[in-house]
Amino acid sequence: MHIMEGYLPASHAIGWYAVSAPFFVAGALKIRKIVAERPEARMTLAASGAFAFVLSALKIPSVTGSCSHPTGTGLGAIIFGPSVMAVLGVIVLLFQALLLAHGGLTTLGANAFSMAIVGPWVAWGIWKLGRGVGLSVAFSVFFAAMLGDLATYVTTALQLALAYPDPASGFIGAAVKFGSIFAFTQVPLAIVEGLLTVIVMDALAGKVPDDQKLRILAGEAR
Amino acid sequence: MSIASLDRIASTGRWRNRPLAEKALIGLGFLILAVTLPPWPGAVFVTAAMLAVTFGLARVSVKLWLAIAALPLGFLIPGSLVLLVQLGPEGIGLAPGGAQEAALLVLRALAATTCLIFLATTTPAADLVAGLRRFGLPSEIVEIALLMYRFVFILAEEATAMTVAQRARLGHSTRARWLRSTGQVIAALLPRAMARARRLEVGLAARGWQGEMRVLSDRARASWLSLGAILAAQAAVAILGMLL
Amino acid sequence: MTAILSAEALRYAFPGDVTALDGLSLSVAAGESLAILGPNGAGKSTLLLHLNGSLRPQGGQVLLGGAPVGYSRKALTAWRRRVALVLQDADDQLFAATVFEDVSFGPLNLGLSAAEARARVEEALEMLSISDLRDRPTHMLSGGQKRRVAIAGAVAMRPEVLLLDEPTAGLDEAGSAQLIALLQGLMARGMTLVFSTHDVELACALASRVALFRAGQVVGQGAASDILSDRAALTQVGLAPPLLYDLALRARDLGLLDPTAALPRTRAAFEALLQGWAKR
Amino acid sequence: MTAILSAEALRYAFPGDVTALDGLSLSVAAGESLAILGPNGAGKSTLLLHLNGSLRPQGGQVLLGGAPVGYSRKALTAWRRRVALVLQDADDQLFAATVFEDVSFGPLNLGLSAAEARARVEEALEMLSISDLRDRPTHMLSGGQKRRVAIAGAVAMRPEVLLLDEPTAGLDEAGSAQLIALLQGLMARGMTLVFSTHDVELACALASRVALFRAGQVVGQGAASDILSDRAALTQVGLAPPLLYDLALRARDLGLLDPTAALPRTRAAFEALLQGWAKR
Repeated sequence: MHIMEGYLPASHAIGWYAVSAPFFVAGALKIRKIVAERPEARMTLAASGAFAFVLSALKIPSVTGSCSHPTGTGLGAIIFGPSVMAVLGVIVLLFQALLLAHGGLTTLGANAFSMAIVGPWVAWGIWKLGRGVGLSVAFSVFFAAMLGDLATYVTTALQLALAYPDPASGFIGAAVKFGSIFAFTQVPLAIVEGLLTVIVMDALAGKVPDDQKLRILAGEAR
Repeated sequence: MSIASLDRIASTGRWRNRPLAEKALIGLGFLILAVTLPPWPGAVFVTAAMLAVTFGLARVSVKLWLAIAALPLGFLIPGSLVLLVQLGPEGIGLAPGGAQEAALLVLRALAATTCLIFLATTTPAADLVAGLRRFGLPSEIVEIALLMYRFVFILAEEATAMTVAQRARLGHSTRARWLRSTGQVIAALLPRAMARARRLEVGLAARGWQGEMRVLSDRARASWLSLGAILAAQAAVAILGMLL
Repeated sequence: MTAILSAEALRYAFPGDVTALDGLSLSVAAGESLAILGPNGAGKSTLLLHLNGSLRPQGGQVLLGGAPVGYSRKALTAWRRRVALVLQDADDQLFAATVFEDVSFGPLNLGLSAAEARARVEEALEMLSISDLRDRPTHMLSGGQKRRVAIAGAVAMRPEVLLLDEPTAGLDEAGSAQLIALLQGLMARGMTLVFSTHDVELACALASRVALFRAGQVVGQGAASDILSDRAALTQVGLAPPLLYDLALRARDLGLLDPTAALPRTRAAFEALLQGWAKR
Repeated sequence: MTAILSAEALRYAFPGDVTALDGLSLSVAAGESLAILGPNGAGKSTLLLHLNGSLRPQGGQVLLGGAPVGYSRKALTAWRRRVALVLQDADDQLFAATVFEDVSFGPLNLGLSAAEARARVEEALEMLSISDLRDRPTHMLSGGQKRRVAIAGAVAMRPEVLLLDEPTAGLDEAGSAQLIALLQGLMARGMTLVFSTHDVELACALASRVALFRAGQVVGQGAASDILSDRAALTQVGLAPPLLYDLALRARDLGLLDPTAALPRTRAAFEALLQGWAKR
């Protein structure tokens, strides 16, 4: 769930930019290093980001009949790792704002924190944890994607609650209010995203390995 | 709105070739005013100014504008209504002053949204991202973002074609089938994205690519006069917004 | 002649006001093979996407079996059961790991039992002469093979109408010839074909009727032999008659060919004419 | 005749033992237009990728101006300055936001000054007749326009040799004709062309010399008029002579055409023959 343009007061917008910035800078430094060693990593990273963008634009017919979309957070974090995802995620959010009017520029810092930082790190952590304790790939992927997704929504709700505390019950009450609108309704979607990510990872496992790349390169053998 | 729609509007619009600095200053300058001025009446002035520029000068179609605005409005309606209620010890009740707070929020968010849509409908995202170079963003990141922009349209087209093909074979007729089919599209898309990346690598290497992606720009330059005029207008809005 | 599928005054524009269909009307008769012929960008693919409900017209309507179609999920399912679509790029429509699995996608979505679906798949593989590829991974096929697998995937749903976007694009001579023969085989079994192309030679080889497209409108239609030998009509869409027709028309002008004689459609037919001229 | 670029006994297999080049040798002479003609999967694209160093042979070598090439970054840069490659899918080569910016990429990579690069870009846009597209976003171009922009990007580097993979694939008749005319214009300015195709008509229209490919080997080569009228040679790679040649050969067999007369390469030339026969 992207926070729309102008929804957050200026102080919060700036604050979230400040919170997200170190993650972005760390990811950017890492990418600079990768690109310095392998200039062609530019293409791979860009294609990965474009993939994440297109993924987020696929519509999910949700239970209530309205449409939502997968965040791709979990999938991206599992495949590309969370630090790179911080940068790719921010670029994706920027394009979502500019190409779809989804999210915004003043709220980019806040959205980046929930979607490009918290979500990927949670998903990646659960994925590592699941594999570590001997959970199967499918279950690890499922929980990573689902909980990464939920973490994103909960973070968004908390960010909103922080900006607009309830007059009577303060931050806690507001968190419940925003949570019930923007996070709890997303539980089925998070489950769907978990299932979807399992299907994707499963199908990917059967896809062409890297050694086929030249075959694709040559065009003719395509 | 499909991914390519807004970009097409920006790329074919009347303001396509106006200097980037002018459009960025208008959009971002008013955006800053929208979130910093007191919403009443500041945000109202910003909204009025932005709509005048968007429709009057840049001649963006009102119908398209409304279609684009539908998405943020879908967020704004529940996002502002929630301020009307409060959760107290005695349960849910009307929040005192909630109506006023919600109204101010709506004014501010609407003003900011008009700025965003102005930028999105007059300036291709690639131009804005390329402009970020001047703000000190490392060139590698800008290059990745620009390449991503290229790939986005290619991959979106492929994803659309795949979805059309699956629908034609009834792959989306139930929710379970939808889930399986969508998973297959995503899984098919990733290796194709990577293959594209590698082919582009070959294609650019053939053009003497050394690791840096420099191009000549042939864009119009903003005049100090027009930038000054924009700043003056924004200062006037700021003063009015604070005084009234 | 009853129209099995028809478009009435269809209008469609892409965002940014790019008109793709501009009040276009066209009927497809059961059992015919209709070529939608025109230059790139004339709206051919956009029409095909309307004919199976992948795009919804902004004006006008599509009729299926004489009745206006609906766009509810249920109506679309019933529609696509009868009208199948094969896209230009086969890579966009093969998803499963093997050929057999891929072709079974449609039949299984029809809700058929495994046994029935299997029978449909076998039949479709047979009809497209790819039974020997059944266990091959889809990504290891050649371009022509992929195209045939994609068509098999549509045929396995036993549609009444098969829509094909540029069916021979990218294929070499042998691949095209084989595909044309297979599509003629489908026609012989009663399948109605509608295909888009910018290639007059393909239209000549496969179509019984031709509709000429330009800028989102039909600017001429009729029996393939009439349209494809109509220089003026073809010229207005930026095309020329198939080479054999063109030469035969010229020969007719020069009095070498009887004005009532049929125009040669194959190299062999033209060679027969040459023999005639040699004997004079 | 000095070879500007040549391949000697090249071997290349893709992972999974798919042999693409099987001891292939071929020379390109300065100023010629060489068609690499063969069915899909014959190794045509793979050869082109070797001729500018995008792939490194597993056996044999490539010679540039008579000297074996190196594969260091420096050697590759020098090589690609002289030999440019245009891929089949223009989307694999275009990356910048506008046409002008994209075409400037190659010249800047050559280390030219901004002013010089600008002059090169203007020249290339002019040569490909796309000066009017200079400010257009690359992703909004039609297929034919993208192809011309990709070629302009290569031409702007002023290479000696231009390698083109299936230059007219996917283009309609008008688009192909335009591109062929533009490529002929480049030849007239002294550019050496090497292009792959499975289309005998394209080879007939554009090539001065033809090399026939099958299964990673050259199975025949010679002047275009000789090879393209050699039924036996073409048949062994699964092709037939261009239609006009085919009919003219048949006419020659029948005694309608003098055995020493040149075969007709255009419709107009064949029509002249028809006129002759009508007068008999």
